[in-house]
Amino acid sequence: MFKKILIANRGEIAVRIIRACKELGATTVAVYSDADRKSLHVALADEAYHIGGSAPAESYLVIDKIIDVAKKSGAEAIHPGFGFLSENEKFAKRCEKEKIVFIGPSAEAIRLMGDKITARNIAQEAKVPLVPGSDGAVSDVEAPLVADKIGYPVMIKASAGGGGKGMRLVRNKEDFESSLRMAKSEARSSFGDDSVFVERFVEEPRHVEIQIIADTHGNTLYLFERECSIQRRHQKVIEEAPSPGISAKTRKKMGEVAVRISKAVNYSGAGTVEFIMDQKENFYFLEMNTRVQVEHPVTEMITGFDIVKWMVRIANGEKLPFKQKDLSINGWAVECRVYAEDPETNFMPSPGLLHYVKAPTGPGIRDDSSIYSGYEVTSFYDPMLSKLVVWAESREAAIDKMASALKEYIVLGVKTNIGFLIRVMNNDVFREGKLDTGFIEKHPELLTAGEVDIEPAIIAAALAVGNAEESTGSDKGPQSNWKLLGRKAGLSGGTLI
Amino acid sequence: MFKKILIANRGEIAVRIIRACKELGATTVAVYSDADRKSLHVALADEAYHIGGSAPAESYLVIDKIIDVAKKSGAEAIHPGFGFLSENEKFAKRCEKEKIVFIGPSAEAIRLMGDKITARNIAQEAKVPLVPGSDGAVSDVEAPLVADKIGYPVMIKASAGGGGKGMRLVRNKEDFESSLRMAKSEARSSFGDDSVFVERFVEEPRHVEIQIIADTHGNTLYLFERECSIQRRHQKVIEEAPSPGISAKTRKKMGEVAVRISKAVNYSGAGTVEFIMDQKENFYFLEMNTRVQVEHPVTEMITGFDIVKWMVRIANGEKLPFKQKDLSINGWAVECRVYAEDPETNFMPSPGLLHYVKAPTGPGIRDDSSIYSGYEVTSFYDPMLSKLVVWAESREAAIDKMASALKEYIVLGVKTNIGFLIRVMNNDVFREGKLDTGFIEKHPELLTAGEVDIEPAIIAAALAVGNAEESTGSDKGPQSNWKLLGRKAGLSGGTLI
Amino acid sequence: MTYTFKIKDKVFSVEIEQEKDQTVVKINEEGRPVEFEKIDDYIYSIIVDGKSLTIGVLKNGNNIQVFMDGDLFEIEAISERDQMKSSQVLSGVQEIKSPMPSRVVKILKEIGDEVDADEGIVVVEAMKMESELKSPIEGKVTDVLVNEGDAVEAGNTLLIVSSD
Amino acid sequence: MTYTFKIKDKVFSVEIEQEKDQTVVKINEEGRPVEFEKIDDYIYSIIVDGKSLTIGVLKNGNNIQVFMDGDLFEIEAISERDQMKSSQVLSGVQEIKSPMPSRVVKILKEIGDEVDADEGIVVVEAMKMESELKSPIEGKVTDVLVNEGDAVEAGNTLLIVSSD
Repeated sequence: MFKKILIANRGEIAVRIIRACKELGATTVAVYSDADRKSLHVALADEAYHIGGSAPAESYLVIDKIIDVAKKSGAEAIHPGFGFLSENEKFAKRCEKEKIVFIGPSAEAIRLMGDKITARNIAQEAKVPLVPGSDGAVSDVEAPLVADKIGYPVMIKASAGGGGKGMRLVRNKEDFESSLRMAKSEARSSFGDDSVFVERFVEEPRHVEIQIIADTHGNTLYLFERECSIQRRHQKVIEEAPSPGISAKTRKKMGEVAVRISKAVNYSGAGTVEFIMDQKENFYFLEMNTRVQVEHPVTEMITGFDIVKWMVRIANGEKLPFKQKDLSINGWAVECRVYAEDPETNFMPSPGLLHYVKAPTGPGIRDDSSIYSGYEVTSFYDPMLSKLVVWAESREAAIDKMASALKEYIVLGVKTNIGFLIRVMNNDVFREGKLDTGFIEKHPELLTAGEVDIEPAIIAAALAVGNAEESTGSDKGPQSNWKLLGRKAGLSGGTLI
Repeated sequence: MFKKILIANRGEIAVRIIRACKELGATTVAVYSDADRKSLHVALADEAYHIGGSAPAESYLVIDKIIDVAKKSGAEAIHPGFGFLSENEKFAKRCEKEKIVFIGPSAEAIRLMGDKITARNIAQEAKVPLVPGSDGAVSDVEAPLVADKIGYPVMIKASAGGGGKGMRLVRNKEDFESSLRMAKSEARSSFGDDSVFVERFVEEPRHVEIQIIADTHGNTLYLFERECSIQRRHQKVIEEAPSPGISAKTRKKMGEVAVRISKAVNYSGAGTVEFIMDQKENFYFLEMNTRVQVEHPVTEMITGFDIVKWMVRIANGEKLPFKQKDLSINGWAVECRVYAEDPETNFMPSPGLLHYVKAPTGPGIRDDSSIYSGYEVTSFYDPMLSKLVVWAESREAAIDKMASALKEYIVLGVKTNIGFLIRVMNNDVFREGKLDTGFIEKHPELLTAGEVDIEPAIIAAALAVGNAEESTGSDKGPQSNWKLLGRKAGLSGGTLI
Repeated sequence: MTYTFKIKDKVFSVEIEQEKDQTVVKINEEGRPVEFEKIDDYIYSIIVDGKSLTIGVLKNGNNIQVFMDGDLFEIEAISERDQMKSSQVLSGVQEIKSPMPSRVVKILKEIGDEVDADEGIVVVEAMKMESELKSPIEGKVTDVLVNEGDAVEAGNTLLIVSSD
Repeated sequence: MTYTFKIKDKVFSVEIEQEKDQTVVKINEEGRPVEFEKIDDYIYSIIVDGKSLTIGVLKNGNNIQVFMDGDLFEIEAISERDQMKSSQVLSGVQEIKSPMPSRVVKILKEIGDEVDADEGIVVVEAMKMESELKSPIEGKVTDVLVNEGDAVEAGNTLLIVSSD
């Protein structure tokens, strides 16, 4: 095993990787930006080095700085996590040059899958079904013509994109131009490349993906599928494994297709092949993510397979100790991404100081997070606070457990989507497994608390206001009565202190 | 399913049961003593009722008060947890009389197994091997004679005992009298009954127990064994499942013996048959605990079977949906009990205010606890703070994970056994699975931190003292330099605020 | 002591009294006994008629954020003076402020443009996501205080809309 | 500012200085640059020569409890005056105090009995467990202040042992 591993990331995924590396006996090296000095990944790593300003372009995206720390600390390998440099071909190449092991696939595999057009061609050669669309990037002039040809609704997607950035759904011709502009602008600011392509939009589509794990000895396995259809702003919010609506036959077919694409690029490590699926289980290749996925925990929970540890082991040359036939699905897992965002205002990010945090614990509950009471959510990074994951013997039991666990989650100081997530868990359509990526749009009633008993909130507010007046003692007049009450209440069980 | 369930317990087990009941769709009712108003079980339950003074005899042990709350709240069933009224025959009978379902075995099964002598006779009839000893309770005069007959070392045990209370190991004749006195005194104060019996002490014994689950339709299954040999003060501290040193043959034999005893008393619900085992896998019946066990989580983790939920379902008349042959062991689970106690002074309890608590989270980690920053550990109850449980694919991986997780645990305000637990995890003898109940006594070096690098602690202390002087500003002389430093440090990354 | 709280558009009058041995909270004149305990600086455990609730409260001046069962309720504590003012309807001059540190991506309206209530008027980007800010009222844009590409702080006024 | 800390029997002199742009902590004259951040009221994140440590500190007067990697270290901050006193060895009159609220189960020694250092002199029960309290010094029991069965508070003196 590597003696020392650098984790070129931040937040919960850095924490996740640090834990895995420590359990494998490796010394862990964290890097951090100005904004992240008090982040949990710095506190948990064995070593930590400052690498620059808060903006990712000044720290986590600067290849030279990461390599410098690796050399200075003597790290033998780098785990890039997701985002940042994880799918950066240049970074993988640089590691190779510096004789530092990049924990991920080859630079070549990253390059091939990183460009959507190339990936599409590889898929085509591997006889994987594809959604009809433009053959590669299109100019501003061509784009609306392609859209006309394949027929509305269409999707505009950034060639260099991922994670919903630089992506726009256009339902009718009039909106095409403004959507194209927005998509290109986002693509430019997110990836420094504003080329986009256009393809048919599948109605009531589901997002289903296959987890791949491949060693460097020719073994490529699929760890079954994840259902990721519950999305907002084209980003996943709730994921589960297995998928509630796919047959064993489709599962096998998708798995085999995913293995085929992976083998076509000589893939090694953990990867995800994403598909769009219609309500009749027809599926089309979307893209391959050549890194660990945010939602990898649900796969871990139903297989007992530690994806992150195996990424490290595979990079270290170890061989997978089992074959496809040894793998099976055990129970059901659901993940909810808890975000600092406001569902009532189109999930607008809500940065700020987390005055109080209490996460649920107990049987079947896994909280992958990097927050704590006193942590500040800045606007420099993704506003994800936690990945709450549960496992139970059935989908129904897992959803019941998730609803209970979410009700235990307390986050004070920013707006969060916790209430929204609870309402999704209790929604009949969701419970029946009738999922598509338009689910949230179709259920605007889930965005707000609706008709709840507000009285306890009012009581708590009154007690808090009374308490604050009591402790500051700023007003000696009308509060005297309250102070007396406080003392009396103290005697009878309630207390104001 | 029951609409409403009362949980007649406190602390982490009450929290564990509340979570299970909520997930089953039942409304939960908590009861609490004066000392427990701010306890987590009160906060998490849907309803909560005060039942009296902090001493258990004034609240959790008062049958009338529990029954009153059940009637007042309309609870259809009561889960007693462990300790308190969980193995109280009268309470089970009273529930029956009041037409409230007692979530546990029949009053008769409790009675039969509750008396050690009767339990021994039942075991004897069921052809279960027993440790040689006195045939029932013995007088102060008889006791030393019995000890002489069976040969030293001997154990003195309270007839009404359990959990190590009223139990004394005597290695030689001279110590017998004083040990008898201590055992009887503890038995009297713990159980209100000072009768004791004497039996042979098995050298280098291991404590291995079998988890039983039985429905009311004649199905009695064993959920394999737990290894609970790591004990201090005759109480378990570290448990694991499966046991590192038993063959499949012994496992099957113990399981079948445990099922036989259970069937002999028409057992239903969850129960545990405890055995003492020598280093050659010879095992002898110790006792049967007719309730959920503290260490039940390790069994849940290796079987995926939710013991607490099934206790409720069985009490509700549901049938176990599988047979013995459907059950198998998956991976390895370890539990560490985190206590507020001082390993350096023979694990003396250390009550107090928990100024700060941070529990580990992440893949394979389950923290069954009821503590939080600001919680006060009182001297009224057991000083257990948390049951930290981990699961991994192998024993080695589970121990590595536990060691890592324990290092993340922060508890400030009381003395804890966390450092001790970390040292056990890193101990070669423990890692090799060479366990016996004398492990802790044999390894006194694990009780103290030993030779560690103390410098970071000194640095932190200096920073904290400087910071406190800074914020109070009580001394304007020598601190001015420090204040200046504080501001400078703030500019250069470090801050004193 | 009596408090007046406003949640969304509803106004509640709340009174806390000590009657015999119990605390009674009256909401809009209707009283119920409340047993309460402060668990933490921000967390209250409240038992009303047997029902147990754990509620987080964050107070910032007159703004009180209450966290209950996953939802955050914004409550405004109204002094008697404020109550007089609050009869005023949402109109007049509205400042469109940046809700967080962000970058101005696109200004959708110019000075003099008419806007509807809830119509988007400026697009900002923060945390890698674009968000459209909407006008709270129908009116006319009377001032644009930023340029596209500007970095702005939370609370910075971006545009001004007037209903007059 | 210089501090003197005592851990078990070892004494450390600690100095914190600002050199150029970094904080330097000198322990017994040996300095190392320290980068630190207060994470919480009680938690410090410290980076020394790349090594990252998260340490809990609870200060109560001169007693400082430091929590590091699962272990609690009790540190005594010594003022100059205290340092003079501390040369005194453990002897003289020792009060045997109850470490927690408990019940006196058995008093093992009477007034006038000789005791060895580390010999048990009283058994107390708390949290359902019996604990034997030992004499810290060799000497004679000069006073017994409780009876068997008494309930005592933390800090109550139970017996007095004198080495004179």
